[in-house]
Amino acid sequence: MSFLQVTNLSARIKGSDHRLLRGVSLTVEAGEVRGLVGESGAGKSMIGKAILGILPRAIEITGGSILLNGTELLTLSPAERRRLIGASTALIPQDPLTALNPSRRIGPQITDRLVDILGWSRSAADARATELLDEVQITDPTRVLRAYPHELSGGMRQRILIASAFAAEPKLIIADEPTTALDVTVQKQILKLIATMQARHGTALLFVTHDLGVVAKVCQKISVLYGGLVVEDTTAEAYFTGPAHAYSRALLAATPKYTNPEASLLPIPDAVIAAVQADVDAYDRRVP
Amino acid sequence: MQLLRAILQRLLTTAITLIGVAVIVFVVVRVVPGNPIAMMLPPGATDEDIARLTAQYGLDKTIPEQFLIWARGVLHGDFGTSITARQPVLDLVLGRLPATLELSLMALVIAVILGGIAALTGTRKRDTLTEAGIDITNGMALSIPDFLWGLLLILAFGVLVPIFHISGRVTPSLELPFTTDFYLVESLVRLRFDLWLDIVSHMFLPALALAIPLAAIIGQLLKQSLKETMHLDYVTLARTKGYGENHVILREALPNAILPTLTLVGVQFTFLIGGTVIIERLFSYEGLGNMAIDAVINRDLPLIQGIVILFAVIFTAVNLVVDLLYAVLNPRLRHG
Amino acid sequence: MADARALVHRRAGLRLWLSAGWIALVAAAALLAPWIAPHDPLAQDLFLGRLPPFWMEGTEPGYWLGTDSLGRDVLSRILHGARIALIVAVIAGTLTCLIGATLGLLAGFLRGWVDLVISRLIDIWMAFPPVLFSILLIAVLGPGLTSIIIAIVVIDWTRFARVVRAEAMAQGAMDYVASARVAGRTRIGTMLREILPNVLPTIVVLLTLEMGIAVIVEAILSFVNLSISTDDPTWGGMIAEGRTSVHQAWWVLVFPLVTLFLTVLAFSQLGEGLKDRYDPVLQ
Amino acid sequence: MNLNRRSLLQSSAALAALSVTGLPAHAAIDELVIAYNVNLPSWDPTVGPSAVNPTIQGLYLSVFDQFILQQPDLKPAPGLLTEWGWNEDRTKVTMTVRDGVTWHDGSPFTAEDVAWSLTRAADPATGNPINFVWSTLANIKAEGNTVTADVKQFDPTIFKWMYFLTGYVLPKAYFEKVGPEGFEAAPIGTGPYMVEKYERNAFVRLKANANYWGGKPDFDTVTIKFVTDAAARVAEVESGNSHVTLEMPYEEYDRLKGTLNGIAAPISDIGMIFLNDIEVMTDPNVRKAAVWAIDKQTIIDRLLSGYGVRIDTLQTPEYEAYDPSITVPYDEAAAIAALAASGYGPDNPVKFKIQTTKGFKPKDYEMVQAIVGLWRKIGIEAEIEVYEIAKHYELRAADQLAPAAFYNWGNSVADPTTSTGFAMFGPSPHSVWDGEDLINMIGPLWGEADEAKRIEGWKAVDRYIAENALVIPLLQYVQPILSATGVTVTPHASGALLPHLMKRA
Repeated sequence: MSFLQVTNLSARIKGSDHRLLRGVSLTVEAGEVRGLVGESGAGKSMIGKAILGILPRAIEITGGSILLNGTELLTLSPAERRRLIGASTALIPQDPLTALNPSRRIGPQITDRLVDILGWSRSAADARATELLDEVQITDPTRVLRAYPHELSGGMRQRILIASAFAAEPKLIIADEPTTALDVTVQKQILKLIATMQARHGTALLFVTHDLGVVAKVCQKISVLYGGLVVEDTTAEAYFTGPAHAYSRALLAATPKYTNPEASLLPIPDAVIAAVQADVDAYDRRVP
Repeated sequence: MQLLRAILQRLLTTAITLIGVAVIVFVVVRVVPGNPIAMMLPPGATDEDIARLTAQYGLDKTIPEQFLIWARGVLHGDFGTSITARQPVLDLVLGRLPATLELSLMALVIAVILGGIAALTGTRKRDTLTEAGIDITNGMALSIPDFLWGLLLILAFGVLVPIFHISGRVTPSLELPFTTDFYLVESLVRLRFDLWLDIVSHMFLPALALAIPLAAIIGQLLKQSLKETMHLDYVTLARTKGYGENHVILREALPNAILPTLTLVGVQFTFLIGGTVIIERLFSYEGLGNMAIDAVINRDLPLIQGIVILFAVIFTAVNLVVDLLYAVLNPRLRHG
Repeated sequence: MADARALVHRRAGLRLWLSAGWIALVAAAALLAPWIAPHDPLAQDLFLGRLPPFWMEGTEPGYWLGTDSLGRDVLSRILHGARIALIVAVIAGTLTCLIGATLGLLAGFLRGWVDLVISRLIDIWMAFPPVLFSILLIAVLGPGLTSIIIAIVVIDWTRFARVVRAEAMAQGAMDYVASARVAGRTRIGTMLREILPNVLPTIVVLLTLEMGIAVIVEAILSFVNLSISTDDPTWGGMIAEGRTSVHQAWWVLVFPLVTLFLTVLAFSQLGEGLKDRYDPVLQ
Repeated sequence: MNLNRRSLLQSSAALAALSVTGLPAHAAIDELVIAYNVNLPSWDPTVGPSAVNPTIQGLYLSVFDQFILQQPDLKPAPGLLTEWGWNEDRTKVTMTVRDGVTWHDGSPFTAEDVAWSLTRAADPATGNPINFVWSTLANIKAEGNTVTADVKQFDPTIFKWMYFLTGYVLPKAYFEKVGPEGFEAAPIGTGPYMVEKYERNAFVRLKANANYWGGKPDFDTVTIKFVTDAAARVAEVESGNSHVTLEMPYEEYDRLKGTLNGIAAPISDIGMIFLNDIEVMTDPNVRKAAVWAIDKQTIIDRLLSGYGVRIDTLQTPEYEAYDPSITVPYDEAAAIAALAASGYGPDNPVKFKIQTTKGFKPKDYEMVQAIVGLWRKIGIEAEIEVYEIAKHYELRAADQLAPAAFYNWGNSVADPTTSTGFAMFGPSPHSVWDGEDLINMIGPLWGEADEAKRIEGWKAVDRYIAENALVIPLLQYVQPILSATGVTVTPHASGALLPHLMKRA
């Protein structure tokens, strides 16, 4: 039984028939990293938000199920669901510049979950925080813990957010495009950091990104998304040697390779777009 | 060093403001028709009586001359003598100041509480009927001027359901062991809760009348700022940590939503203090405002001047406090 | 995500239509008052004093909302009062807006000593207790419609100046302004063509709010017995007069009070509605 | 059991924390609370603007005694002076001083105090506004219990001023010891009440003067709260916060006089319209039409709920020179005819401005609106201009009042000089009408020694004024007083509300 099991998850904008997720199914095994790729607007981060229960108010889930370690999240009461998510999952947000509360010091923003939700003692939580900051290679953790977010660089803040995510040893972490907002030089380090920590802590990781280069390096499994529809669910090697779906191939071709940067980028041909759009329409006809 | 320069610069601007106010009110008050001398003319007075009295009050000199005399006096702490009360203006005005300050601060506390509750509930129940209800009440509170609220409160709690006092500041028959004029504060300091209760029951209705418009403004501004903050990432992150909606609003959103509303509330608070002129008159509350109306009716020029300048000092002080609060509360500036 | 904002627009729409509707009603009353008013607002008949509204007994036909202590028809006075209320609201509001916004724009955009002088002027004006200052001003100018308008303008222009100055400063710092300057535009040209359009929505919102405030100030001044001197009926004046006999003839106070309240509410909600619809932040 | 609504609601009030001690609800009121309508600016009754303000004389009369006592019907009676009078040829005055009287601080009251008070009032430097009267006396001396003075310039009303504005006796020793500021902070007099505590703009607490020469007043402690707003005053008595209040709208008086005690007695204060001999007012037809067109009784009945006495001259029935035979008819037809004689009418109305205060006297503005309404029917277009009382005094002193100006005129000594005299005598800064004929009629009366001849003279002046419509007297005001059932109030015709005239019911 995989740690996270999403089956047939559908969602739309309240009071309209504009569908955002079309029967999405995917699994993440304990200790495994699954990449969730697709162009922006494909609905990939929507899935992460649905799992964590932080969908915007105007969007409603119309069907499907989300099993976290065997518990069905969608039928839990909001309070129970909140506690479960808080205790056993974590989010690595996209933009470190806005994901930290500007009027609170860094320390409490790491330890608050441990003390308030998990009932740790203050001293244990503080010790844990310092330990984590070392792990994310932050020098002088005591100063950083007392500092305010605006005093730190984007890279530093993302390291802190990663530390905060791993603080409670969650079983599942959802990384929502964690490197997109960072400049290129820092992206590689952060990517490496996430990978090493994931391996060391054995946390299941759902990695949402539109950058296939990232996926290649970190993920074992990949789901490709278009218009809220999972068009391909395969392993990393299978994907990079010869993906089954035309859209996945086009996507791969459109991504610059580190190996030969001069290769010209091939835009996704219209025919492929039409084909994948046909799959979406087929789904809509099939499912009322 | 930079902080010192800022303070000096601030003092300079405040000085200019106060001088400006003094000059303007000095001229306006002298240009106003109905000079005090005519007020004092007895039935049989003759022209030299008029001349003698005018000279006695120094009103025969030109306005610039009078201003210089007055300004020189101010430098020695003498703001002139009140014509009607025949006492130094400074003592009269400082004697009444604590009453107005206490009333204004009590009104501010009520406004912050009411406005805060309205904003937090409005945010918690946003996009529902409750929020629409709160918007309408805020709109209503703003559309009725504070003196009409005063009238309604007198009718409601003074006559129909007489549970609050409707005039004065304290029950005259009580023995007040106070040394300062800050009754409310001193009654607490002396742990005299019986007196404190009596004073509060006198001040509650006028303070409420003053507070309602400000509460509506706080309610609207804070709700607006809170709702904008609720969309930010760190609030969403807090939800993933397992915190409930109320905790998220109070711990994550509120501290950051207060800042933008602070400056506007500061300005509105000065309007509230200005409003005491009518509310104190309505409730016969012996503060600066009440005395101001008598001063204008009787054309007590030195007293009017003293009162307006003291109001100006209060306003500049309030703006100063608001700016300091803004710097202290805003982490970015704190280490600036 | 577009629909979430649609929800906001629909509710704002309702608020917009209701307030605009009421203001249109008041404007119509103001324009057509002489023709639709059942009686001459000034006509007195001491023997018809304090007639109750039509649904209560002891009233006379034709006096729908009853009469005041001088036997004047309350409904006609409210209709004619609408005229003065709108005059005060529109003229005082616009004048305050023009003066305040211009000074604010100049200060915010030109900066330098212009900003210094105007900011000091704003500080000085903000330091006056508004009600006390207007009482003094009315005493100098003598009661009357023009002095009320002058008093409102003299006191409230700082509200516009402060907001527009801040907005102009913020806009001024934006790149599009720098590019316009690079394109050889004169400073004033830049200000008018670049800054003004962006500051306009805030000005419009403030203008509607200011109109509401102007009506309230007139009510406050009539409470202090300083409002219009002549017989012309104003809502504030009617409220002040009705206050003394509230137990005997509550309608003399209540009807103008409700009209005043609805009109001011309409102006403030119109301002909010416009802000929701045009305010860039919520867009 | 005088269990008023207040205490009933207090016990059941949900907000126990904010419940109000308020007023003890048991029957006897041992501490009287009065809601007064004006603030008391200063305690010295002989100097400054408050000395000539009639509305606060009531406060002074509770603490200080006047030279001569004025009874509630305005008639004089022995006060600190038991006898007073001129000598044969009116060149000297002698006054005998009451003995056995003490000041509030226990020191004895002597003739020296009377002499000192008169000398101080006569000295221009003191700033006594009625100096022009007191300065007619010179070298004032006290011997034993009599005080004598030379009459520099005969003034028939000198003794009347001794129970009118600034006619108060102050403590010589105490005043010189503590000086004006000291006196202001802790005033003492010989009056029925002593000042225990004074809080500016708020209240004054009075303690009964046990050895007052006129007998100890009924209530031991009296608190006078300054409540300037009429609606608030009504709410005070209605809610039981205060026991007595005055000057509330007549409609409220009618409403509450059932449940509370109500007294509405005429006082020495009249409402009138000054006529300035400028513009159209020089035409007698216009003046007469204006006077005849005013239905004074209907205005009183409809606007003031009938509380007011119609008057046709500046004298009221209580005044000495009152002549009931001088009447002015309400005759709309005659008014129209008079206007027609000067070529005016509803289609060609005569136009002039009328000034009035608003809210200074009860329904002042509404009365002028009603009069303007009546005038509009016969062809007078009067434009109303509201001004403040301060501006009225200034315009009147500079003789720049509009052709018509509403004003009230207090005169609690009931003497014709202080009503028709100062109001109509051209040279006086208080009059507006400058007709030579009137000046010549009034001139000799100032110094007229023969009292009967003087009164007849003033009656002739009043008749002349009425016939030529030189002023428009309207009404004598009636002062409404409301008091709790436990208190009976004896009103004073001067309009002063005096705690020592209040008895337990």
